Amino acid sequence: MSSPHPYIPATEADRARMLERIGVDDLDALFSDLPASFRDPAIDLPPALTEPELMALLANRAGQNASPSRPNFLGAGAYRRSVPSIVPYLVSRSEFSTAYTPYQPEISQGTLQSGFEFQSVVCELTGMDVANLGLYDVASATAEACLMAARATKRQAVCLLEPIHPGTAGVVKTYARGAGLRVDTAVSADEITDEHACLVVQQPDFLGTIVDLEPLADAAHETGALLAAVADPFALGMLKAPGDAGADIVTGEGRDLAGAPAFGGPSLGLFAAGLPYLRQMPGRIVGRTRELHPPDDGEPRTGYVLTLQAREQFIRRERATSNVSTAQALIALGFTIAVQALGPRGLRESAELCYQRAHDAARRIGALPGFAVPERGPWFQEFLVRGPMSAPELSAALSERGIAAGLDVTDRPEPEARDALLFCVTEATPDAHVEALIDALAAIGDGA
Amino acid sequence: MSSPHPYIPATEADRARMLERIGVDDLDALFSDLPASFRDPAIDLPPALTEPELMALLANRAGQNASPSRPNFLGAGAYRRSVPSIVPYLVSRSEFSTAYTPYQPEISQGTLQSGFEFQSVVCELTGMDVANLGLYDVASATAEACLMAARATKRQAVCLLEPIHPGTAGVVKTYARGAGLRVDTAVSADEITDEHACLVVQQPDFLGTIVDLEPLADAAHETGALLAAVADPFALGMLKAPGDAGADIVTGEGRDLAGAPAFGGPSLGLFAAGLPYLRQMPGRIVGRTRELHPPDDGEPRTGYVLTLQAREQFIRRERATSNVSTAQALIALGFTIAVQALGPRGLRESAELCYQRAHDAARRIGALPGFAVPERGPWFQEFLVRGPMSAPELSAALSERGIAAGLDVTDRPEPEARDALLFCVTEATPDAHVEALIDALAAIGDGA
Amino acid sequence: MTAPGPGREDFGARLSVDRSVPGRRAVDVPTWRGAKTSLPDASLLRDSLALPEMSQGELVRYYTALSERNYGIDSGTYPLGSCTMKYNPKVNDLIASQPGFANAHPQAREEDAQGTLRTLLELRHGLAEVTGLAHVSLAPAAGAQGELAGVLMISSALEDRGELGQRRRILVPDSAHGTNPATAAMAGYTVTHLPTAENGSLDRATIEQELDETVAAVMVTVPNTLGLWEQGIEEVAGLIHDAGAYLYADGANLNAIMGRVRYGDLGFDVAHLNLHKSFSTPHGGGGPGAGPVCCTEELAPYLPTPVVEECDDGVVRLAAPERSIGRLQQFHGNVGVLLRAYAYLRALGLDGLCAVSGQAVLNANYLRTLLHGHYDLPYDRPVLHEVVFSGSRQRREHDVRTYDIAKRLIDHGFHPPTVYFPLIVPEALMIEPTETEPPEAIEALAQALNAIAEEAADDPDTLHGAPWSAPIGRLDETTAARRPVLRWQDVGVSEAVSRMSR
Amino acid sequence: MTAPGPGREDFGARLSVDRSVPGRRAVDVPTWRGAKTSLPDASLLRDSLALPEMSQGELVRYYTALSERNYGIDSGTYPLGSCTMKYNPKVNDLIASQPGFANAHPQAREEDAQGTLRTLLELRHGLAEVTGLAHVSLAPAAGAQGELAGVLMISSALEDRGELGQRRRILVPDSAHGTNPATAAMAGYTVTHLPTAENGSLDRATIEQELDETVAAVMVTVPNTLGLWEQGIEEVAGLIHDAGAYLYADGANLNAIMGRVRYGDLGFDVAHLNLHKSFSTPHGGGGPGAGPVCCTEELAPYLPTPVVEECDDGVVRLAAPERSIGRLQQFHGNVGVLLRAYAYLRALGLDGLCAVSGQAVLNANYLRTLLHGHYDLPYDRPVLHEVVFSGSRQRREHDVRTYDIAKRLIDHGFHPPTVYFPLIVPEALMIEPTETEPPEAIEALAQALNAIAEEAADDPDTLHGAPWSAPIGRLDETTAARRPVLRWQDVGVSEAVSRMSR
Ligand SMILES: Cc1ncc(COP(=O)(O)O)c(C=O)c1O
Ligand SMILES: Cc1ncc(COP(=O)(O)O)c(C=O)c1O
Repeated sequence: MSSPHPYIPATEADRARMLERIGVDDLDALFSDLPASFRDPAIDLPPALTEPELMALLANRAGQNASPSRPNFLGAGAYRRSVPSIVPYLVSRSEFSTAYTPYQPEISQGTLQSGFEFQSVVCELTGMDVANLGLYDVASATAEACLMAARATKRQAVCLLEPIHPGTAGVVKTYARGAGLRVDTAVSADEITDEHACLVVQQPDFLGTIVDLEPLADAAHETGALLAAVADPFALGMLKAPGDAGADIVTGEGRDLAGAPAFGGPSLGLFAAGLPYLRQMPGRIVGRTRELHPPDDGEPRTGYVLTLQAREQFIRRERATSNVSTAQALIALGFTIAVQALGPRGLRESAELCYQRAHDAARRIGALPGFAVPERGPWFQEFLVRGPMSAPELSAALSERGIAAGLDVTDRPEPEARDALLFCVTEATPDAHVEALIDALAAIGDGA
Repeated sequence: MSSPHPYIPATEADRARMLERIGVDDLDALFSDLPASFRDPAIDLPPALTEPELMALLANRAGQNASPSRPNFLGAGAYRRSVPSIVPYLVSRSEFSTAYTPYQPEISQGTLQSGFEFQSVVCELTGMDVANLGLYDVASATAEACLMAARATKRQAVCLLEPIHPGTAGVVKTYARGAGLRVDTAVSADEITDEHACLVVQQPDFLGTIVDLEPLADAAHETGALLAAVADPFALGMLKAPGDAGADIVTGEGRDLAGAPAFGGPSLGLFAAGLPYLRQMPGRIVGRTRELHPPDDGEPRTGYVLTLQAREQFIRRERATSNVSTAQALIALGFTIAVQALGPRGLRESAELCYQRAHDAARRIGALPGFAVPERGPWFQEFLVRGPMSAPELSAALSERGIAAGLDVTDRPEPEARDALLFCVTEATPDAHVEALIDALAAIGDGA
Repeated sequence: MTAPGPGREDFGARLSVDRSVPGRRAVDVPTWRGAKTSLPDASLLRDSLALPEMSQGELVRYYTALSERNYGIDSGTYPLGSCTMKYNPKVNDLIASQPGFANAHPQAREEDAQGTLRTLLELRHGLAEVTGLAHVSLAPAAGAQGELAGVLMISSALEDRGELGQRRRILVPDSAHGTNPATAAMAGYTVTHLPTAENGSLDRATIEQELDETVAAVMVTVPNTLGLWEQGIEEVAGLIHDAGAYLYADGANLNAIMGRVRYGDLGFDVAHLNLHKSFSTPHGGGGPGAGPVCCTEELAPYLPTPVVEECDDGVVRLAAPERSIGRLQQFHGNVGVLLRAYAYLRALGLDGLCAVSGQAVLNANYLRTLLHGHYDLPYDRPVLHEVVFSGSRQRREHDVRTYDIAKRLIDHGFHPPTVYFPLIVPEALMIEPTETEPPEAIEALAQALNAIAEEAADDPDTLHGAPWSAPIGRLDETTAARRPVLRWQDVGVSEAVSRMSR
Repeated sequence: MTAPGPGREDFGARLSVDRSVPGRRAVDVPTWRGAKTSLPDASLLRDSLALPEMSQGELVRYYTALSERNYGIDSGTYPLGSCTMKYNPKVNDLIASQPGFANAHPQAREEDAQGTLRTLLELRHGLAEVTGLAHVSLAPAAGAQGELAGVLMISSALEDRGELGQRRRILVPDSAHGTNPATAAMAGYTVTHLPTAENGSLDRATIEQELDETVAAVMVTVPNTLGLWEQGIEEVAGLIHDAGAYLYADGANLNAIMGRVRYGDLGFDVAHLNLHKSFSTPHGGGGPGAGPVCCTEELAPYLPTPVVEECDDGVVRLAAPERSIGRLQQFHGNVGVLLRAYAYLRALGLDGLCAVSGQAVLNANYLRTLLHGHYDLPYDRPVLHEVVFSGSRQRREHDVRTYDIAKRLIDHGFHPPTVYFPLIVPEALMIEPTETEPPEAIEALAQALNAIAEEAADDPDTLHGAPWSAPIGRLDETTAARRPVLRWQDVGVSEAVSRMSR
């Protein structure tokens, strides 16, 4: 390219002037340290696209996914939410989106003060004392919770209570392996022993059931283990705060309140804990402070800084509480704005609306001949559906009718999950989609 | 509603406190001047929607339009352009979008300095001395051009050269009626007389042909009339600036470079003229100036203000040069950024790409058996297509195949337009759409 | 945020062209790889184009920095009287920018644009309900164009009555917005100014005196620009009709009375609305707006083209009324703005509209009460959506003009109110808080204005030089007009811009 | 723009909860009109939720004002070394936010997500080409997670070789980023620090000495955090492999060498990239990022799940490698970031990537030249993407710390560079201009830094108190850590928030 790329300002003339000032003949001279024999390898990349070509290509690609307006009853860790309209606008302001981690607080108060709001919101939702600025996603946050529990209790095993999201369990296992922890799974709190650093419980659980955390907390605490709750922050709009039920650590997934699922990410791992664990926590934390040098005639003003950094990798290196550096700050901002836009009443009303709509759909499906909705206790937004055919067949039949069925959970050990699909209906599932589902199921039932 | 609407902060308690401070018993007391017999009429409006309901309703509505990805060959005043990606982001920054007309320059330098950039860009593209901040759309701008020409020449008629966009001609007539001007139309410059204040010429003309403006300017000037060119600013990326060809006033439509057609609006009327007409111009104008009170140790800094306001309605009232107040400032901002993003080379290259793509498509269509592309001279992006059936039939046949044909122009007086559709292909028409059109026309030709 | 450099940066002196470097570019254009058509004759082509050349990042920074030198409704209270600067819901922007709406072509077959057209139809119905005027054209691009439409419709009606030649006058109150007389003049009429009475309403006696067979129409702003109800307007309507003239409502202040009283019921024949004010669509730094015109059955045949109508086949179409005054726009109006207005109407419903007008009026009166005594109040009555104070006392006693007061308010973090309008109030300070300001913001504004009133007495020079904390100091408007510099070239920068030659 | 009030507003003291008024709300929730299901037992439900209550406009203003208290890449030069803050093309955001991409459900059948999956597949191929490491998992959410993946993959390979029990050490240069040793520790290894030699590269002798059968891997950052090439790394690779250990590349600085040399060719076994740096995706104030891990054939079976693969039927699927270390994310990684990175790759192509690395290196050397002599330069050689100066002289001679220099740079309108890293350079000033800064910006930055060097001598107190012109003055970080205030409740505001009761 003779003229520079739109992303690169310097022109040929600029470059000549700069090289002269540096005192080298050409650009190559600056790369002379690179081993000659490995220089300029053959690299096979498609040619550069101009912006209109790029947009056309990727509009086309986006169109190769199933239409976003297609009825979709998948949940199982990613939920369609009514994200307040102000969220995308505010989050996209480039002062937020194109900033780095706020190392220079004086010109990063936007990120930092929002971060303090985030921590506060997370503490309030979870009922915990302290929260960090967020981790990658719920699964890695839960893995970090296990590592923290192990550090705090000096124990070498953790116990996961089923049903728990397999993705969460999977990440816990990955991280545990490095840390040399054993990962046990249990179907009842009785199985927890004094080898376990923590009992990990998902709320609502992987099959949608609302869990009574108090007895589990008691059981964990009796053995000297911590209770780590993996809670859906949206459901916490109506469910008891895990902290109030005795949890010592709470993790959760914040992505869905902040925006679209985007095939699963960017996500947002929430991480909150009781005060005793503050200095054991992974991740960044914002603290409130004041100006050092107010003018003679003024009071010091309030500001925010990253704090308690002695836990972190860039200071503590191999003795850090975690290796995490870049996390998911922008998603945390969206989460904060969404929660604050809904406010206390809106969050409660949304959660109840979600509950009502899901139960109404489940009731109607359960009433269809040939269909059953096996219950495992009170539940929130996800329910099991067993039809007149095998789960994969039912899923395929719906897919043929342009409907994405709930997740196939037949291979789960829970008896209710046998031959079942896990459907999800939220406050944001369009009414027309529910109607289409019921019509389709009725038709499938008739045909079977 | 007991709780306030999200757009209205004051709560019931706030209201009570405010009413008490004002010293009235209730809100009604503040409306007591309104005639009682007409108070609180029955008004039939659908009930309020919450934000998720509103978004669902209007997503549904948007889906009731033809799909935006459908091949579309309509032009005739609204053209699909490759709008640079940075435009929508920058324009949507609410410091720009939610500001008022910049009455207070000290806190409106963003709008004002951008406005100065806009005027400069318009002058450069059109080859004129001065430009205003924009009018409603090309048609009303052209109408204002006629009124200005009448004021400047003290003549009572204007002459429109065909083929001109019927929408433009229509608006000229509407405005002319109020001003008591006669509107003549002509097919040749010979028809202009010394009764005419101006000759109005569209460039390229309504049927897509590139016009040689110089002889027209000469003809107009010989009778003492002005030449008003209605030019497509995008085509001016390659075409001679009308000012360089002798035009005294140039108008144009800026919408398409700034964003999507949006069913025709918001639009952006460009308006530029020679220096002699500056104080006759309609609309707002930004001027550059300096600070009045620099600090003792500083130079006065440069700033921008609305200027030459003595022309305007809010000062001059019935003697103003126009009644225009609110215009299309935000679209002008988008236009400015788009033009500056393309820059001199990008604008030229885009115009030539548009030209090449349109000509290539026309050539391929003209080569299809049964089809002809009657030419009227050099042309830019629009061409006439005559097929093996009547124009409405051809249009309907394409529509059945999911293609929006060019505009039906059979009723035009120009012989080349007889039985023809006016197709448009631009730099932004997807290749796949052109292929689909050619396939469809070939199939239609085979069937005929 | 732009961290300011040490010293005073002269940001305004560095335009795009001053930042331009030949050869840079912000976007690339695809290369045409097909068969090449030769270009038209060189005499038809341009051989130079002097535009700035910047990389993409530089251009984004420049306009980001410019945006930060602007104050929008999201920046704080923006109490411009008459302008109705209220919060602009973001959801409306999201809605209007959906590809289905945004990409609709104005020449599309109506069947291909039913989503847009049905929405416009429902907006039309909604506006008819709110104004009590059953017939509506959404075509006008702003208030002033709505006025022109209304006045031209009256011309057409008079023409059909054979009275156009004789009725050449339009009566306009002296408190009217400048667009009213300017519109009347553009439509070919002579303007007669009507004085405002002591109570802030029209002076009935003058109207009666002026009303004769030479009068085509009376244009009245309701509520008026003093923020006051036009007392007895319903009776004046009768007088006007008796005299064979039409009554025009400038509905730019509809926000004060939405849901509570209607122009049609009061006897108005035609009205325009300012959707970019009453209906909260963003003003964009000077547009786009939308100024629908609403009228009675009698005037309906004259409405501007197009009018949105549902046909018997259930398809919504664009129609040209029988004796339409014609087009006002090449296409169908500022549709993107109309979609936003529709979204606003649906978000509120009737209860919401009443809540809007109620709170707008409550807020204006609250502000009136809080400022009372600190500034002169020429019309000392409860107001509707706005209140007009006068800085006369400050002018007289401390040589502080309203201009100074406005500039000083900037230092307090507020956008100033409208000043020197309406013209009938000397040193006018026209303040409209709107319903979207919380009481705390109104209190803070009042506190700032009252503090400034004190400062006017104690330290007038601080006001004379204000603002002190804005991105730029008070500007020399006189020289700007006297020696106009209106584009890059005038600054002598054109040579700095590279010229692209063929 | 926020016009500042007179006096110093304590904006930070007014959090959402301080702005909250009981009863206000920013969005409404639809009412459920269907049959009601009774709620679960009260013991399962919460009875209070103390969150702020604000109207929509107030909330928008609050976060708009907060954004204006931030500095992003669109605000100006952001020369944080190691962080690679370059212009983030807006087109990438537009692309990733298309509904077809944004609404794809992570549990969707693969057939329903081919648009996303094919794009990820092509990104995977592109990264393999650029790194010379043919196997890639896009799962890691950021650089540090990419590191963890890489080290765990090495563990698995060692396990399969039966050597995991014996190889318990990882060697990490003392110039490494903190995530490197932290990752090694998280993966259960002991960290041995390798000293940097005089020339800024690894000290070969120490490596040879440390390399034995207890070493699992050596983690090397290439180019390193001094902005220098690791001289002889290709030979070191041989030594490491001979010792039975693996060579890990921290590829966070890939931007210096993209298109010019490849980790795989040099002998690296595994590398992670920081797409949010090298590939220009926005950093978001601390994420999201994406840290793909790339490896040789030998390590491919251990890649984290999922890996994107094209199957024989032409469908692109998510696969679990044979002996995968398992999952790192509940789903498939930060897909939205990956889409942006893909768009960037396609916008540039190979020529573009070379232009990026070339200009990045030229810019860093230009800056090095312009600052030369004003600050100490411990490793005085041509650099690659960044240059590390030292403020030691200023510290010694004028008692001015690098901290002070950084803060003072804010007053000059720039974001400060990275400071006190790498740890081996005392008073480090680590500056990375990136290729998207125009030469003029680099000159202005150099001028500011050189002016500050003079100020350090003439007027050190101005530096000690800086910044003076930022939205807030220098903050008390010590007290923040000593007496942590980490949420509203700690400020004593919880009672100001209304509690919602059932
Ligand atoms: C009372 C009044 N009438 C008419 C107008 C003109 O409206 P527009 O600016 O939309 O043309 C305005 C606003 O400018 C106004 O306040
Ligand atoms: C050299 C180097 N390695 C690793 C990392 C860690 O990357 P991340 O912040 O994405 O986890 C960084 C950046 O923080 C870095 O600069």
